[in-house]
Amino acid sequence: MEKKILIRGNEAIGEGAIQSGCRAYFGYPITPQNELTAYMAKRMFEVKGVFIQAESEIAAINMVFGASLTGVRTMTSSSSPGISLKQEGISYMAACQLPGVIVNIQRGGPGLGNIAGSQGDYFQATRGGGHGDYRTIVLAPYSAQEMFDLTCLSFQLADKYRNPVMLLSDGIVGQMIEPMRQNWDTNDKNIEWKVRGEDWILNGCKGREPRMVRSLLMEEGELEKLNWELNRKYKKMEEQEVRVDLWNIEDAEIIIVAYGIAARIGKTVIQRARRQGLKVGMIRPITLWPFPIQVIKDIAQKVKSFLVIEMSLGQMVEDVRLAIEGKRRVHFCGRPGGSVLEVDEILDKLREISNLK
Amino acid sequence: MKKVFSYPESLKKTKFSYCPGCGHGISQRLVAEVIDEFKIREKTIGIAPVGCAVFAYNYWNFDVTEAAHGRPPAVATAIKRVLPDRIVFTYQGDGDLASIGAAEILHAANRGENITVIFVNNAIYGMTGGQMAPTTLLGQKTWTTPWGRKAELSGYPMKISEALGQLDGVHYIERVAVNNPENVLKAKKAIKKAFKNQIANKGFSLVEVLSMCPVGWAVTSVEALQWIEEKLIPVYPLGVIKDKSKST
Amino acid sequence: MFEELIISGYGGQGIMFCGTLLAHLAMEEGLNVTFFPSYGAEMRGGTANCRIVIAREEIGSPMVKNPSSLIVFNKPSLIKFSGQLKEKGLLIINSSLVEEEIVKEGIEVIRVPVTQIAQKLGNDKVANMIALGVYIKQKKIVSLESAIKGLESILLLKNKEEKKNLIEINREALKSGFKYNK
Amino acid sequence: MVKIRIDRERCKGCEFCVIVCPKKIITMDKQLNSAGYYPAIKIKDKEKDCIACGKCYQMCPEVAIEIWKE
Repeated sequence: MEKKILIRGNEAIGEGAIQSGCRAYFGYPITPQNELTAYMAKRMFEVKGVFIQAESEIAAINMVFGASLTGVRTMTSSSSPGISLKQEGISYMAACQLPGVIVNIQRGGPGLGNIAGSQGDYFQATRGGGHGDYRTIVLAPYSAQEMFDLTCLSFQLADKYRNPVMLLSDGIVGQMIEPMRQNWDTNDKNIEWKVRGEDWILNGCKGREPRMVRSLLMEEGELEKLNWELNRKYKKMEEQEVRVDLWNIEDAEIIIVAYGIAARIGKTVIQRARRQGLKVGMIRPITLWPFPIQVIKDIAQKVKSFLVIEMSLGQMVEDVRLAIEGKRRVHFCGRPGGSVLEVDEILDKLREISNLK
Repeated sequence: MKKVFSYPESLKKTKFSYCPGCGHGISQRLVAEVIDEFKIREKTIGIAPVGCAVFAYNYWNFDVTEAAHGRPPAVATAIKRVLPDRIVFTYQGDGDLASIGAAEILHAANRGENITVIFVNNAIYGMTGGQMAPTTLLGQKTWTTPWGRKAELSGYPMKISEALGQLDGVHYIERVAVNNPENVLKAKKAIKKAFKNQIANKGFSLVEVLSMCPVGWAVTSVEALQWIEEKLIPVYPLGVIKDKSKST
Repeated sequence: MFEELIISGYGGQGIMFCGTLLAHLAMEEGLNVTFFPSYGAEMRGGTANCRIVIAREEIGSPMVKNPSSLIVFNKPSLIKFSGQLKEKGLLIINSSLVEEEIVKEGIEVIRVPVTQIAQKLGNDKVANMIALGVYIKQKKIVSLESAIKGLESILLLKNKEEKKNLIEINREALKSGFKYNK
Repeated sequence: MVKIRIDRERCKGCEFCVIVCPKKIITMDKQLNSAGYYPAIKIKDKEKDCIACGKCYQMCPEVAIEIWKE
């Protein structure tokens, strides 16, 4: 068995990035993701990459934009209020089809909120957040191991599609320390290890025609054309990149749908519910976008009802309801503002649901 | 016969989309000429701003990207850090550099990034129809200062080059104008120096170019040349603002 | 085995180190473990605490609400967490700083003057290791030998060679906690 | 001998070249170009006075002027 190390979630992301060949990182301090920025400062120096503590989140994401167009693997990280500021750059990257990884270690909001882990940025992450008709792949790790693994996957997917990828985690998973395997050992068959083409990068036009990277498309129909091109790419992501973790599904009557830290709490709930004779299973979306619509649809045919749990007042629950199209009851249990969902309150809710006719 | 003044290789044959008498065409030609003269066309990456000059990506005959409003120094920083042997420059207007991107330029300068910045100051927002810029003169009428800029309401014309000159990270800043042939030649010399500094790894160099916007100022093209001389230069005096290689 | 532990005290009492060392030892034993610290503004002044889950089965939530064990280094920590302790839970109190006699019915209380013992060893900063020693012995999570081995490897990783005496005193502290008779 | 060439299709009629020419060899055309501007043109028979100082070239915002010299 491969030896594990004990690592903080935030640092696991940093190690995943370094091992994925990320050689340009730009950050700006904000709790609860600061360990990641500090980790990158140290490791980038060791691997002779570029590390800059930018003057703002806006500058940091625009540095990611600049680094990305030279063809280097690049990343930035922040927490909720800082991610709001980064939306400008993310939209520009999506338009220019530039790869890059954006990490959001969510904290309580709205506004400056608090520094506790929360899940209030689901809408922002999965609906784009910035302006325009674009999508980003959103991956939701729920352990230190996945902080590492999904960071590695983020760089793969960003390159594969030349699109920004968001790693959406939260203060609890970010701060939590857990054992982790240090090498990315993936059985994911969907990953193409294809090296991305270089016919789009800017590195000086020696021996070729000059190129431009831009998103201002003023000619009639030009922008629509780009949007359709992007749309085809997003469709392909929806077909190929859905990832989901199923747990105790086989005999389940009630399905909990949860991601990230809520899924961790959900697992404890299920362990205890099963001891009490409640047949509960879990669907844990690993990709929040593309959302596992078909998986949920299929499982809906075999179960009585659903309970979505989130550390928010209900955001992903809307996607679950859309997927189920009214065919099953979808209940919700959530807490906003960085307060932690209690196992007991969810158990109570489960009992209440199982007693419903 | 020998061509003595000819179209630079670093400029595509595309027609400019700028208004008649606009100074951007002159500034962008000067940049292209300097790049030709240093033979760095194939290793140059230019960054166009938001504003009229965004279309520079259509005109320059080398790799060009466009940055979000005010962010060219951040984009340039990253490109130069990742590719330190390439020549990286930003071309920014007064709104882009001195207003929305004030933080980015200040910090790129303070870090002493080894990049070149061409800062075109025409004291107005051209592309959006002629609103007040940070560099708009007191009393100057614009779309958003219909009775002239008042200090009590909108502060003073921003001397950002002087402000940047205070930073230790800055190697060279000079203010030039393109309102007569002599000034154009001086402008070219300054731009050349700013690129030469980068080639010699000397650090952050910025050239502020006072430039005509006849449409934004509501004057004729020829009057715009005079306007620079009579109105703009007294507030923004020409000359070297900082040069580390001279002070040591 | 399903152990949920809260360790709490002042910032600077070595709470986080105590917790991460325990997590490390559990990992080396092949157990699942999670460690969740209080972080941010709370790190200065107030209480520093961490929540640790150690289990053979997969660990869901790392957010311990009702711990099966509690180690408190100061009085505010006792007030804050003792009410949450599970029935028949284990409570280790730093009796050098906490005088309370009766805490709660139906729990096992071990009072250890860890600060005084640490002072006798020559450095009150190692009070955390004494308490950890008491806890590990009580819960039989690892042997004393493995604990010392783990401690040394972590301290070496953090401090390199120059702080050999630091390793020495921490080792002694862990031992004296292990051998403490209530 | 000096030869100047003004690209009448690039010209937008700003008149900068006219006012900076020390030999006054450029004027504005009475005919519009295809873009709808009155472009600068050389005054007939005046080209021989050109000293290739390049001032018109330096001031032209459209880079519409090129100059040859023997």
